[in-house]
Amino acid sequence: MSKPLHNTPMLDQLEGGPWPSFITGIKRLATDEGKSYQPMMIDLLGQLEHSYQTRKGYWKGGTIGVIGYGGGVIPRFSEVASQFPASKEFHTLRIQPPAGMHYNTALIRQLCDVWEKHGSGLIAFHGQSGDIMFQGTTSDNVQSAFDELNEMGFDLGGAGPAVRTGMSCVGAARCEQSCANEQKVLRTLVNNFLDDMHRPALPYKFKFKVSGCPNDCMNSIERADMAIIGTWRDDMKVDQAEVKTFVSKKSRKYVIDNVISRCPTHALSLNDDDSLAVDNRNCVRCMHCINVMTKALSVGDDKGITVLMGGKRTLKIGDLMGTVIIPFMKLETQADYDRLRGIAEATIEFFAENALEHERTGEMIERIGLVNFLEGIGVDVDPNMISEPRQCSYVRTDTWDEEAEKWFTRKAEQQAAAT
Amino acid sequence: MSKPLHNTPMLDQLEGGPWPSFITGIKRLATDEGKSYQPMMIDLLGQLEHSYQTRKGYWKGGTIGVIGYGGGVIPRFSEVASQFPASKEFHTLRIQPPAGMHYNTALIRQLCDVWEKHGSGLIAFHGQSGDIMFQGTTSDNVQSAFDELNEMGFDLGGAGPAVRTGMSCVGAARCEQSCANEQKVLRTLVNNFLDDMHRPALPYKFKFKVSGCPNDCMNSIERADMAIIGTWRDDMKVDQAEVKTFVSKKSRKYVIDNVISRCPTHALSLNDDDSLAVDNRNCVRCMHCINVMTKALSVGDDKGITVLMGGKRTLKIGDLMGTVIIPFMKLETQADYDRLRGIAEATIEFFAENALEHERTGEMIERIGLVNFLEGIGVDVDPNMISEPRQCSYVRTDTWDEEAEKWFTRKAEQQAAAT
Amino acid sequence: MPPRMPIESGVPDPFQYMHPIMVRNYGAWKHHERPRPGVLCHTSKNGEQIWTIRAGTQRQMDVYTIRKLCDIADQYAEGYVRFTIRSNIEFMVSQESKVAPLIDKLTQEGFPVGGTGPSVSMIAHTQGWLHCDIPGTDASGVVKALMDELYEEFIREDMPNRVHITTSCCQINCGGQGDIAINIQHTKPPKINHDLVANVCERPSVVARCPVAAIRPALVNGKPSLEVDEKKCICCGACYPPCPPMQINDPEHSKLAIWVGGNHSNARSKPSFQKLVAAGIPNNPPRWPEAAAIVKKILRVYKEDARDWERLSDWVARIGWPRFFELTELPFTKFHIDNWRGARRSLNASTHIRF
Amino acid sequence: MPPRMPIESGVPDPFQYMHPIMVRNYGAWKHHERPRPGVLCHTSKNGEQIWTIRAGTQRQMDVYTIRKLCDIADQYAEGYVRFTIRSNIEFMVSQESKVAPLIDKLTQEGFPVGGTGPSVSMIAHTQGWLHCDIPGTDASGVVKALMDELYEEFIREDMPNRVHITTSCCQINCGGQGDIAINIQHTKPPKINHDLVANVCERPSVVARCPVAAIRPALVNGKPSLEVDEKKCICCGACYPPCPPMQINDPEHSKLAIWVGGNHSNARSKPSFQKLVAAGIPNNPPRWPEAAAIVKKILRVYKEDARDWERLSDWVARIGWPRFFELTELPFTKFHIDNWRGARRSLNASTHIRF
Ligand code: SRM
Ligand code: SRM
Ligand code: SRM
Ligand code: SRM
Ligand code: SF4
Ligand code: SF4
Ligand code: SF4
Ligand code: SF4
Ligand code: SF4
Ligand code: SF4
Ligand code: SF4
Ligand code: SF4
Repeated sequence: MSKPLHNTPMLDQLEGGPWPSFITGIKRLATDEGKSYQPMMIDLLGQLEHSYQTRKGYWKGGTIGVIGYGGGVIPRFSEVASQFPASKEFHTLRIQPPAGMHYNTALIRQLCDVWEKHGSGLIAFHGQSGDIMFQGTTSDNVQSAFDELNEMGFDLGGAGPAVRTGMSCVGAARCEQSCANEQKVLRTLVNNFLDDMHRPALPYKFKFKVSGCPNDCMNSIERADMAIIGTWRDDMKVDQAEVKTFVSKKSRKYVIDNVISRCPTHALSLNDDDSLAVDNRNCVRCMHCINVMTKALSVGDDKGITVLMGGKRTLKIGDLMGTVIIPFMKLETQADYDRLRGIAEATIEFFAENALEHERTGEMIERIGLVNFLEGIGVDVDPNMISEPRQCSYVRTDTWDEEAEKWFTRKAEQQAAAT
Repeated sequence: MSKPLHNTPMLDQLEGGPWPSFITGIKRLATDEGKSYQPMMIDLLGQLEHSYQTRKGYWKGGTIGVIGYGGGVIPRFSEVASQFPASKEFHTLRIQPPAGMHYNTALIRQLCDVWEKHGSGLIAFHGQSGDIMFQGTTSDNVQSAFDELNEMGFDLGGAGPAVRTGMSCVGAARCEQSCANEQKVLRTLVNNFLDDMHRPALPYKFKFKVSGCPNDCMNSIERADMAIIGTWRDDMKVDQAEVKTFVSKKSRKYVIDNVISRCPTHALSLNDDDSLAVDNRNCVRCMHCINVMTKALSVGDDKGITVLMGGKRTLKIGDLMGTVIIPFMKLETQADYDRLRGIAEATIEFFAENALEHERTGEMIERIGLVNFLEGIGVDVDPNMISEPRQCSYVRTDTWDEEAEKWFTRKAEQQAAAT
Repeated sequence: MPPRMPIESGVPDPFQYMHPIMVRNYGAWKHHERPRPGVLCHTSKNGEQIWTIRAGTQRQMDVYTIRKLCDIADQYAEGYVRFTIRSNIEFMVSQESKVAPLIDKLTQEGFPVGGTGPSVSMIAHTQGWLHCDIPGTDASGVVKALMDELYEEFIREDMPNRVHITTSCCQINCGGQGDIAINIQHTKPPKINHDLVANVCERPSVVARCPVAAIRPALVNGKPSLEVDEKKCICCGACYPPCPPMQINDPEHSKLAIWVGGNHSNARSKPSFQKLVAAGIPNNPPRWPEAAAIVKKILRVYKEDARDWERLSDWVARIGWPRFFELTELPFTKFHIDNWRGARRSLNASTHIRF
Repeated sequence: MPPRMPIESGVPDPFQYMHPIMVRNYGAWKHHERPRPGVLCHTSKNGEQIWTIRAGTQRQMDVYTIRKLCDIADQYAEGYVRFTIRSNIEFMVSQESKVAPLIDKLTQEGFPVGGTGPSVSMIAHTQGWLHCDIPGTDASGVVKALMDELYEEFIREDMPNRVHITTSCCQINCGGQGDIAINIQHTKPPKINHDLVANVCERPSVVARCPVAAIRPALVNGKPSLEVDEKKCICCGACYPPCPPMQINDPEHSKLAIWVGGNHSNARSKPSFQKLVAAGIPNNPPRWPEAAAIVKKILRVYKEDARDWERLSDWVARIGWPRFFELTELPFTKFHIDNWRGARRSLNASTHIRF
């Protein structure tokens, strides 16, 4: 045995218990006689135990990349390399998975082979932004690992002030709630900005996330600078026979207390004959009743998307949710997709020119005001963008008449277009 | 006729229509031959017509008061006295009405007599802060008018940076929802601060308002620096027979859609036998169901009050609602009332010492933070003061353990006191 | 003779003026009914009943009108009245039989009976040109003109829930929040009379009053005065009361704005502030027809579309603001998007959208 | 030889790796059922069905574990898998008969089957001491320790609604919002190694990063460095990534905090941010028992008290925060009262109080 294992009394305590243990996995690699990664994983365990003992981290950043790209690799150099020399470099490659994270076993085995050869043998499925994280390799091996993955059809994801790896839910592939072609939306958007992804030159990161319906399984409103969420415009579908079955199975009281009275806009009423009255005009497509009564209720046919912008986490003004920017748009024809791409382009262009360094889209909107942002990207104000109009009289309304005129003109145009 | 009436073509248009006309009333005074106020009212109409024609006001302030007091009179001098000399002075006396605005006709007639003699003959029942406003008299007559009213048992209200006239709802006098002795609360509080009312020396105004229940007919949460609102702690009373009568009269669907599903905390459920299940533990005493089913439901027996502080209108940071400061206290014994007065005293004292000039209590709380305010008035933090805990991790929690200890100690003391 | 010193008597004890049934049953009421609009009948736990008849007044009343009300109270009621927070007068009687004759008499004398239950009650009233030193419009006139238009809504109870309207004659807003509020909204910065500032205004306090720090001390024509950064100024008029030479009122540019959804009650949802729905409305005495038309339009769609017990704010919460603008045909503009403190909270951070 | 230039292929097309039933019925699903915890059965409009079996993983997997999962997929399923946003693996099969054997095999190999419906799914996972350059704690270890404790909650579906837990190993919070979030909360200002600042840190950008403007450039021992106003500093650690000499991590004073009620979904209420409920919790590897105990306590009372379909945030909205603190026996302190931007919105401006 080339190198003795470090004592890891604390880590060992993470091998018990019913949940799969990453320590057991890393130990397997550290005891993998003859494998190139074995020494690295032995020292990785040593450093990690040291962190557990001292309650501190010991990695620092640096600059490592692949030829042609400015980002996508997270470089890690050890601060305790004198004690744990074999893991002194432990860089991670962020690789974008197929949209929706679909794999067949052949593909996965191939990915394993690459990382067994060029890396640590440790892979995370997936990072919180959706990358496959090939965790831990040396500076020397970064390029060769990437080349092999790239040849397989895989590309680095984002890091630094760049367009980031995006995520889309399983959606249309296996979900009846899906109102969009999530993978297509994701690929249309992200693949349009590969230059901004691979050569980080934006003020800060920019993330796309795509959910097929308002359940928002991709957490897009809060975790994406641009969130695309499927929705529908016509009436939801009601199978009254299934409604009655559900009511008789669960009881009227159950349905009233758990479905009817939970509708956020009082759009549901249970009729005396146990059929359901839906006030579709006031339904906000929250999904609740549809989630509960999966067989009886389903989304409508006139599908499209809502776009929100500005979600992010804490830095520097506190967490932000995205704001509705496009209340509804159809996404069927190529022209529709082009329009969506155009909106993303205008947004990223405006962001690039107007955001301060290390300022996210949401923070920029907060600083300059939603109205200025909308003007910047060429989108008209719409009451669906707000939960409520202003509450404070501190506003200067000199140009009220002009602004009102814009609205009336727009409405007239819409009416003309509709007829 | 001593003096011709001015032409008032615009005001004349306010004499038509079904609603009682103040112009007709003022004209009656202006044509009241021989009355001391006649010339004043003639010119008042002239000035008012001039305002209507030019769309501008023509009063300015000044300093007028009564002996011994620093406030309570609103002085008005005309800027167009050259055109309308008889109304060159038009001061208003703010007089505090009996709590709840109860009158008998003898009293009202007496009030009229005073104002016929010393003033304009024009009285407003009441100002938005609850004063009887004796509108319009000369500098010379202010004192004599006041003296006569004061002898009758009436006192000036507040003006300027002072404790202001307060309001209490009709409440216990004629309302089944009343959970407090509103008039007593109002009198206890306001009459304790007459010095601060009559000799304005606070940073800014301070208003008390008292509502007997959460319907808040006195608009106290938003319009009072200190709002006292009746509530109850035990279960609401349900007369199930009346519930059934109501259900059979209105239909199950009506009751579900208008009562059950409107409860803000889902605390109501209609049983299959048309009786009502109330989850009193989660009822927030919003009053809705009680308001709708007046005969079937009523407030509980263990009554008390909630105190909120900091409500006000627009200046200078935008409108503020009051914040819960005392979630519940009993108000039965003299000691209870003393405690309430003590809270008001601590608050006004802290306000006097800590608010900036022209800064209301709510603005001060906003500036220094609720926690500092609570410490200043000696009230412990309580989760009922907030709708939700902090959302942002930007807080320094060094002394967490000490603060946690305070809570546990307090809870232990409460438990000990309870047993 | 030494001057008479005031008796600091404060708030008078109300029991001396209260109807005896109210005194006897103080704190012992059981339930109430509204036998017809404008009439309440309260029953006490002791079995006593009292009928209240509510009538509208013009608030600013001449002694003749007041005495007429007293005469009616003496002849048709029992000599006791009270006023509500909305300047309505209430007559209390012990017998149902007195209700109808009293109503007839009041109606005949021009006092509308109503304002109870789901009606449009009297508008909260401020001072305006009649008395205030800073008004941009009148108050009594606005109220009179509007109540003439809303007369039927006052005497009937056919709104979804009670409607409380307020007016304010300057942006200080003494009128408070309302289901509907008609308020002044200035649109041009103050015009400064520099000759007067030094004498009349305490400059540091004026500077301190400005919510957006648009005022700075300046020397104008060699005299200490104030300067306004007109790009920053939001035309709120807060500088005008402490410094009358900063004239904010303007016959043309002081406009009216309409706000909806203010709600003080805790019933159902928590109290809420009103929201801007229309601005740029001409301040048009003596009858303000443009403002009245918008108010009536809002009330009409509310009445048609809202459910029982929905206050205006509850109704809009259910149908959403986009539909509100659609139904009222009011324009939605950039001014509706809040940009004051905490404005982010007012943005739609969800897919909750109605189509 | 010129260097190989990358093929900028971006996001791969998923259809090439997708289960054929999913390809065939793409966009044509009709409804789904959960025959048992960990299993979804989706029926398409074409009448086809697909069974999904979901199992937990440790996310950071060695190639042996991954290949074992592939072996299982090949032998007991149909060679297709996908991963969820929570690092669960999903096996798709075309026949119900394959479900039970697959579950047995997974369970036998130590992969818990569950995480569907009203269960506690896998915890959202970050990097921690294993890889990040700024962590105050570990991530994989915290997740492993907690999932061991929540194993039964993962494999069963007996919570009121789905529970999504997150962790974050520094206050940057890569873990996102959660029904429950266990995050680092520093409690002492950064300790500055003044000798290094000049070489390592771009001082103006560090100054710009501080959310409370507590950092200013300074000369220390004659060298350009930075100074922190320790009274202002909120110990957020935002200065540490751009300036590693401003060491924020502290073995004792970097504590854990627990937040609840984050909700991304639009179901019922709009998405909501999580709220602080407990802080000052020791950062105690390798099993973080104090944090685990609080999480379990919260889950227990949620499970006992919440109604069907109430997410944690819905439940607390119904029962109120005072009761939450009462039931969980967590202390309520001044730190719970928000004082960040827009904090006023979080105060109780109503009489809505539960007794
Ligand atoms: C007389 C008065 C109190 C007073 O001391 O003067 C009063 C009296 C009653 N109010 Fe009120 N409210 C009075 C002003 C208010 C106000 C304040 C205001 O008008 O500016 C409010 C808060 C308004 C707001 O939210 O902006 C108010 C909100 C309520 C509510 C809550 C309504 C809701 O659903 O939001 C109720 C409950 C109800 O309607 O059943 C209520 C109920 C009542 C009841 C039914 C209470 C009772 O059981 O006797 C009283 C008869 C009301 C009626 O008109 O049918 N009262 N009530 C006030 C009459 C004003 C008027 O002349 O129109
Ligand atoms: C008379 C009255 C309106 C009415 O016609 O009913 C009134 C009239 C004035 N108010 Fe008011 N306010 C009146 C009730 C209110 C209310 C309503 C209330 O008390 O519930 C408010 C909103 C609640 C509040 O306190 O915030 C109110 C908020 C203001 C403010 C803004 C306060 C703020 O902090 O935002 C000012 C400005 C100031 O004080 O500097 C103000 C200032 C004024 C001044 C003194 C204007 C001035 O600075 O010269 C007005 C004198 C008019 C006059 O000629 O009589 N008035 N004022 C009300 C007092 C009558 C009475 O004593 O009964
Ligand atoms: C597989 C996955 C999407 C993916 O592409 O990876 C997914 C799949 C489904 N979600 Fe989800 N959700 C997934 C993450 C999420 C997330 C994000 C997260 O976990 O961080 C959310 C938002 C969480 C939040 O709000 O913080 C999410 C909020 C929902 C909801 C809304 C629940 C609610 O009432 O608030 C539903 C509706 C439901 O439960 O019926 C839902 C429903 C569903 C359904 C039932 C949709 C369907 O008809 O097929 C899917 C099966 C769920 C199940 O577990 O029973 N999914 N779902 C994700 C599985 C994660 C996991 O392994 O546990
Ligand atoms: C790897 C990953 C955590 C994980 O283990 O899954 C991660 C790790 C880091 N994040 Fe993150 N973030 C990761 C997803 C997220 C997410 C989740 C998401 O994308 O949905 C967020 C919250 C959403 C958002 O974008 O706001 C997130 C918010 C941040 C932030 C704060 C951004 C903000 O505006 O508040 C930073 C700080 C920064 O960028 O300066 C940050 C910075 C970092 C850095 C680069 C720390 C640093 O500045 O050196 C971490 C590198 C760790 C490492 O050694 O690999 N990370 N980070 C996730 C990316 C993996 C992937 O590509 O799939
Ligand atoms: S977001 Fe909607 S469409 Fe996508 S997986 Fe979740 S429930 Fe299905
Ligand atoms: S989807 Fe939501 S808003 Fe629409 S009816 Fe169902 S519960 Fe109500
Ligand atoms: S506030 Fe309550 S107690 Fe007072 S009058 Fe109104 S409903 Fe009655
Ligand atoms: S008073 Fe309000 S909170 Fe209480 S049960 Fe009735 S409707 Fe619900
Ligand atoms: S609203 Fe303005 S103008 Fe009207 S009374 Fe109040 S302070 Fe005067
Ligand atoms: S009008 Fe308002 S914003 Fe303009 S200068 Fe005066 S106080 Fe400032
Ligand atoms: S939460 Fe902080 S420590 Fe953890 S991975 Fe993200 S940046 Fe690194
Ligand atoms: S820890 Fe946060 S608050 Fe303190 S100096 Fe650094 S950035 Fe500023």
